[in-house]
Amino acid sequence: MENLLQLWSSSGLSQMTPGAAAMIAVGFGLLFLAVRKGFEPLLLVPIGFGGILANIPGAGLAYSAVENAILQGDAQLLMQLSAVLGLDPDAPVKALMEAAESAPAQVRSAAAAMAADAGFGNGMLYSFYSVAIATGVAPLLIFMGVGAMTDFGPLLANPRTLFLGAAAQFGIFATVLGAVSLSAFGIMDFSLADAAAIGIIGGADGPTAIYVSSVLAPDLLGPIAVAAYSYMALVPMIQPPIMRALTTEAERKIEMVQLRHVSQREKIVFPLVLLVLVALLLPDAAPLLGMFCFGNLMKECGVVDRLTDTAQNALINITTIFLGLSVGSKLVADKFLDINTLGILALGIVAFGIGTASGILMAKAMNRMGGTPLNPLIGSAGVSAVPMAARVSNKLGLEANPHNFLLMHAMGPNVAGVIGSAVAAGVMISLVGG
Amino acid sequence: MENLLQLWSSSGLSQMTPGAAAMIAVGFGLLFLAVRKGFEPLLLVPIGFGGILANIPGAGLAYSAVENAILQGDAQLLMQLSAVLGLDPDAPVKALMEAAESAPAQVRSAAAAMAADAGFGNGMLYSFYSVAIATGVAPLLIFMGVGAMTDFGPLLANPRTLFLGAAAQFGIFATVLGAVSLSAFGIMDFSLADAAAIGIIGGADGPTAIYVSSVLAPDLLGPIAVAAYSYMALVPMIQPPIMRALTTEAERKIEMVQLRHVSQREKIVFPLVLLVLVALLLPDAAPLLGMFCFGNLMKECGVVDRLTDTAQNALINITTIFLGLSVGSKLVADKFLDINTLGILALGIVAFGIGTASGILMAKAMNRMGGTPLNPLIGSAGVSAVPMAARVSNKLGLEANPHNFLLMHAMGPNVAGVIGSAVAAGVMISLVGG
Amino acid sequence: MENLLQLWSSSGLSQMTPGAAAMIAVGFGLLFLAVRKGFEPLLLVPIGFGGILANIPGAGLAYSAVENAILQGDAQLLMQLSAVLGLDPDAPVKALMEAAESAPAQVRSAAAAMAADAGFGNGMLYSFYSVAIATGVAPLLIFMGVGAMTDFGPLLANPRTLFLGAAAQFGIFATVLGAVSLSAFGIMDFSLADAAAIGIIGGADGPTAIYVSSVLAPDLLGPIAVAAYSYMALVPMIQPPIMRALTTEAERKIEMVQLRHVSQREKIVFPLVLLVLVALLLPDAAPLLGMFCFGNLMKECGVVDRLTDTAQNALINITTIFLGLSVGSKLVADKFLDINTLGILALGIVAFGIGTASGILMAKAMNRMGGTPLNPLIGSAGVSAVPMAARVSNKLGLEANPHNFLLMHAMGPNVAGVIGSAVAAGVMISLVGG
Amino acid sequence: MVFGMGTVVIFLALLVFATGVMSRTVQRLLPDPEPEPANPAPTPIADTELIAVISAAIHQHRSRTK
Amino acid sequence: MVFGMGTVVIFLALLVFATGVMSRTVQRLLPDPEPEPANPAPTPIADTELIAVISAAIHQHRSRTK
Amino acid sequence: MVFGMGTVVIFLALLVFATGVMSRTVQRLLPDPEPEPANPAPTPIADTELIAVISAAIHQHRSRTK
Ligand code: NA
Ligand code: NA
Ligand code: NA
Repeated sequence: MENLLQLWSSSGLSQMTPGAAAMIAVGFGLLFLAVRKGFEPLLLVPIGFGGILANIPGAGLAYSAVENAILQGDAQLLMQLSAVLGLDPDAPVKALMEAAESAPAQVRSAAAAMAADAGFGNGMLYSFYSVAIATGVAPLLIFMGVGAMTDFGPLLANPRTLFLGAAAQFGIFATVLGAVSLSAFGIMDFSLADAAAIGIIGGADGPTAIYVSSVLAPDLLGPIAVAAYSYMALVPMIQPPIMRALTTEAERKIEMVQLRHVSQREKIVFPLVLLVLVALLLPDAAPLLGMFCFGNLMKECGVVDRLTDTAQNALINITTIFLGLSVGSKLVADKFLDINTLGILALGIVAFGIGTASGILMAKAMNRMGGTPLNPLIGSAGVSAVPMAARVSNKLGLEANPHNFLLMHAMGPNVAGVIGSAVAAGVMISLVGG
Repeated sequence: MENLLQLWSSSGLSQMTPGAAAMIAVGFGLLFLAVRKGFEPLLLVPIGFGGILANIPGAGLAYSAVENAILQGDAQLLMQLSAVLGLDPDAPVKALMEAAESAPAQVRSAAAAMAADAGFGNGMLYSFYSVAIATGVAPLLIFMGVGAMTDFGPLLANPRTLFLGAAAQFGIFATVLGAVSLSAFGIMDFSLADAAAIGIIGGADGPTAIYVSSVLAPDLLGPIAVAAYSYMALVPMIQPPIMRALTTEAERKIEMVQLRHVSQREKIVFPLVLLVLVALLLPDAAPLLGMFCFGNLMKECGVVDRLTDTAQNALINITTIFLGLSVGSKLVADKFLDINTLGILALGIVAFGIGTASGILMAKAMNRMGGTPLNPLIGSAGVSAVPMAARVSNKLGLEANPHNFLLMHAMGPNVAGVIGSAVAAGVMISLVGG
Repeated sequence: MENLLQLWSSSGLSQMTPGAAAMIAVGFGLLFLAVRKGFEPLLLVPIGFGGILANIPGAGLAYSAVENAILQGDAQLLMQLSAVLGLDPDAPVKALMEAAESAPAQVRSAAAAMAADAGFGNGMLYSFYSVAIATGVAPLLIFMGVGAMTDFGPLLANPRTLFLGAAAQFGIFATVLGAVSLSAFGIMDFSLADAAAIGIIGGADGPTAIYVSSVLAPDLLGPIAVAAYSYMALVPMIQPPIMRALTTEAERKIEMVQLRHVSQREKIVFPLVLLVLVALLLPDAAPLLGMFCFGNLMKECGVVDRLTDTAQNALINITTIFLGLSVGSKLVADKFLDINTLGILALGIVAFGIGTASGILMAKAMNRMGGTPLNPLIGSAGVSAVPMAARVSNKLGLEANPHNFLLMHAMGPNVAGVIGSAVAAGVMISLVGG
Repeated sequence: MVFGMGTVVIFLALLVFATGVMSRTVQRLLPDPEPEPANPAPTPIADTELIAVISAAIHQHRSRTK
Repeated sequence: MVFGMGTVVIFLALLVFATGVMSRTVQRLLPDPEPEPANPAPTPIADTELIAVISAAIHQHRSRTK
Repeated sequence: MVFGMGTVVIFLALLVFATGVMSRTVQRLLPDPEPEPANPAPTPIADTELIAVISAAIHQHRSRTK
């Protein structure tokens, strides 16, 4: 009988909370979007599944050993933990949980030792998060793999398109201002670091958003990652109305001259040029752009094909699995179900919109300043979201003019957008985190 | 001359003990079984080789830095370590070794710091074990990979076969009772946690056995893993006599109706249904079954094929290498050469036998209760040991009736057995470890 | 304005030092050699790139959290760190940096906690180094992969060639004597452990050199790894003059009898024989040679092909990427730009030369002692540098006698050289590190 | 242990039930779309294609065996 | 944030400039070597080679599908 | 260092000896089973098989290059 009670009290049903149930529903929603609608499935399947796992009541998969001890330990252990964490013996669980995260490092390690002695361990997803995201390594390896899959040819053939990739980052900075204003007016409660991390959603680049958020605002990582990947998947819906509104039929019909041939040696030297500029000007962007350039150099140099192949396949796939599950660990109810999450989702889509518009307007401005005319439709590709945004540009171009193949032309600003948002990430970390 | 003495005293020959020699022989025995007899070579080659490495005298590959310091340090260091570990200055090595494992976490970390300062490091296999098994991550990744290779079609076509997978787990629980009785009569010395870990051998599922044993009885992990994989390899020898004894010729001739077609969408939804049940009822099974369902969902959903491919190949292979070597680290003489190991081997084969019998008897009982008749030979496949047990069912079916192809029918209980033993594992952890 | 200043003061340009600039140039030099000249690109591309990243001023990628706190923290933090590390409040940065590396383990962990609380983290390359090299795991996994790619057939067909692989290790020991002498005369400043690590360069085996150096002389790992891989790439230039000088035209014309067929079972048993010898005689070589034999056994036994495939591809490639970047982390200016580096480079090439000569002279000596005559050109392959050195032997053989195919004959001493230098590594660790 | 075995059986009984409900629901509400006519029967291949295929195979073979 | 956006634009402007200089330099000083005449047109393959290729393909196919 | 070099030579000498003993033992006691007649000479392939092989090669090629 006692056994039955023990099993029941340890079952999920008896410990289920409305929040956990809601987050499990969110997890299923993400899986539905990924599987049925094809929304960035490579990331949203692991994130959604991780989100469900994280909210299984009583399993504690997303919690550290100390958090699990606080949630499931007996009264005596809680009193001891309160003492170690410097709280009153009758401190509420919420205060203990906060202290477990924010106490000085030596206090946290004493609490961890106490939890271990009491038989509690880190949850599986918490361990994944610690290794993959808290160290920053997973987003960096994804960036290396993306670098190893990126062809800078179109960008090198027409380097002016870098300006489009720059302009589209305006969405990032406008959103930071927006988030700071919302806090100033007391509508939301974001610190400057939070605002910077939220803004990066506008960069339309998942690993960059996760990297910045892991440095500046780990608590918001869940909603930020979900927003970034969801909106990247929604690019074919978000961008076209903005693109049509800001361009004339005549502009959309502009045919672009064929891109010049880019030699292999230019492609080899380009990542090194970019690396030198980063080294000289923006060391805080060095991890992201360094790994990106490393991946690209491996691909282009042609003498380490077996490493390139691994970076493009086994390594990036393994990293993606762990990254996704780790992001899922941040979808626990008490961190995700917050008014701030709605603010993040709202700000994120605004950031996308502003970025799209800025890219197009920049293209139009460059046309006024002369030079070979650009079709402004490729400006929207500057947000990144490779290669979706470039495909959207191509599609709208074909609608206006059936002979107008913009895909390769849009790939220039598209990869420029990746560089642009990584640069913006470095600026944010330098200004806010330093 | 001094150099020569130093080399000789650090050589393996001068430090060889009968126990180490015996365990090296055991390692060669496992390699022989794996390579010549084809016994589960994917696991037994790394386990056997790891076992040999673990017992190389003087290399200390299976020991932590503190254990290496205790075994090889000078008198002064031993006195200091005794003081840190709270023992008498002249405590015997055996007591120090035990304290190094069982002392409170902060004491252990102080001892580790002392060993590091004296120049000792963790042995290679000990490091592998810490990362791969002590965290639980390797068995979980194997489960994800197995999930990504499992086809639930036959199970979905005939869900009643889940009962066969349930019945076959009776071997687990009977074995636990047996182990507890042996201890009660003073024949062996197993705690309840030990007994639970030993019982899981009857689940005929290597990663589940390793996972449970890493949680409940790390000291017994070596013999438990060896027993689990050896008996899985012996399924074609262990099961047939039991199957023939418990069935009549007429029963073995029963032809089963062809399985209905199972739609892709059922296959996609099934792992989610299983996940929800686990979440609601048995959170302690969530890591194992969660990763299993995750792997299976990745496979069936069809939109993340590159992740599925990695989970089925590079990732599971890498994990298998480290898992096997890590298990080998538990084959050190002083942990393995123990009367308890014989008890574990004996109990393990009993568990297999009871599980096989229970599956068959359950099939016969279900036939009595009506419904489409089952060939009781598929009941034995409920122990899991995928796909060996299903092949054994098929073989005996063909012997009795050359038109009787049971393979696909036996795959249902076979994969049900995987679920069943993971559920049993969750129950054990919940009842014993909680 | 303040923002601008902050950005400028955090930029690389404002923090660039001549040393960092020089090391970035060295990194580009390594990339040039790897990409244009084909010098061991699989390692030198990651090493060169890692070297550039390590020297980006202000990024701190190669430093631990404590080192980053020392370099970038404010005055108050520095005073607190000085106190924790047991130094005067006004200790110079250089003293703090040294203390951060050499203080007792508990002091270092207190300093790490303080740096973490102040918001500093480990640099990316430092983290890679800690996981990949400081634990020894990366060189060991490379050795496993190399084992899984090595065919011992030519060696088994003519085991006498093992003596050539032994003789070529004379370069290692001669170099150690050289390094010790240079220090005795005050020209350089190498400890015995340093000298042993430098000598291993003469083994012409990258992972062995890295492994030994990570154990005996982590500070010199950068130049040692660079020297080892550079000279391995230079084998076609370094060896031929020595080979021509030490052999007569008649000797170079010696045709060798065709190798006998080696059975599969001999190939399976050989790694086990080697393992037993290592276990009995030289436990300190057990990690390196154990993993090597494990990889080779997996390959030859034929029953774990999926593990072999992973060891030969995904796993060794992933490891190579991290190993290379980690070695790059040791190319920071203050560790690399030292007179000792020049000494290491000079001693390294001497070691190569002596090893080459010893192998050839041993072959000539063996011819005098009778038996089937050996072409002395295969003696130089004993240094390892697989398969480059064997190809060089073949090329010089063909020059002297167009019917003289030495490639397979030279593969025997070539793989013997791998075993030989791993044995030498074990001897060094045993004598110097024990 | 009786409780343990009971839990396993009850859990799997619930799974049998839930799977049955799921299968019926999916079959009714979400039938698989018409299966595409798999791989059409290989049509006779023109000579040029044959050459291309063979050269691809050679290339593949060489790149494998090098 | 104005500074932030400004930094991004300036950085990318410098990159445009550096890329331009790089491309011109590389094109002048390090032109790609004459591209090798890629894969020469597949010449008619002798019968023995055809058999070899096909048996390789079969072997490959079998080892894949086993 | 003399001891060091000596150890290397002695170790490898023992390995030469052990390898010799091993090879002789294995050749006597455990000769490889009759080698299977490796790849039998490629017999003329029937047309249907040829088509199958080629379509497999095409399929493989396509799945690679997509
Ligand atoms: Na972007
Ligand atoms: Na089972
Ligand atoms: Na060597």
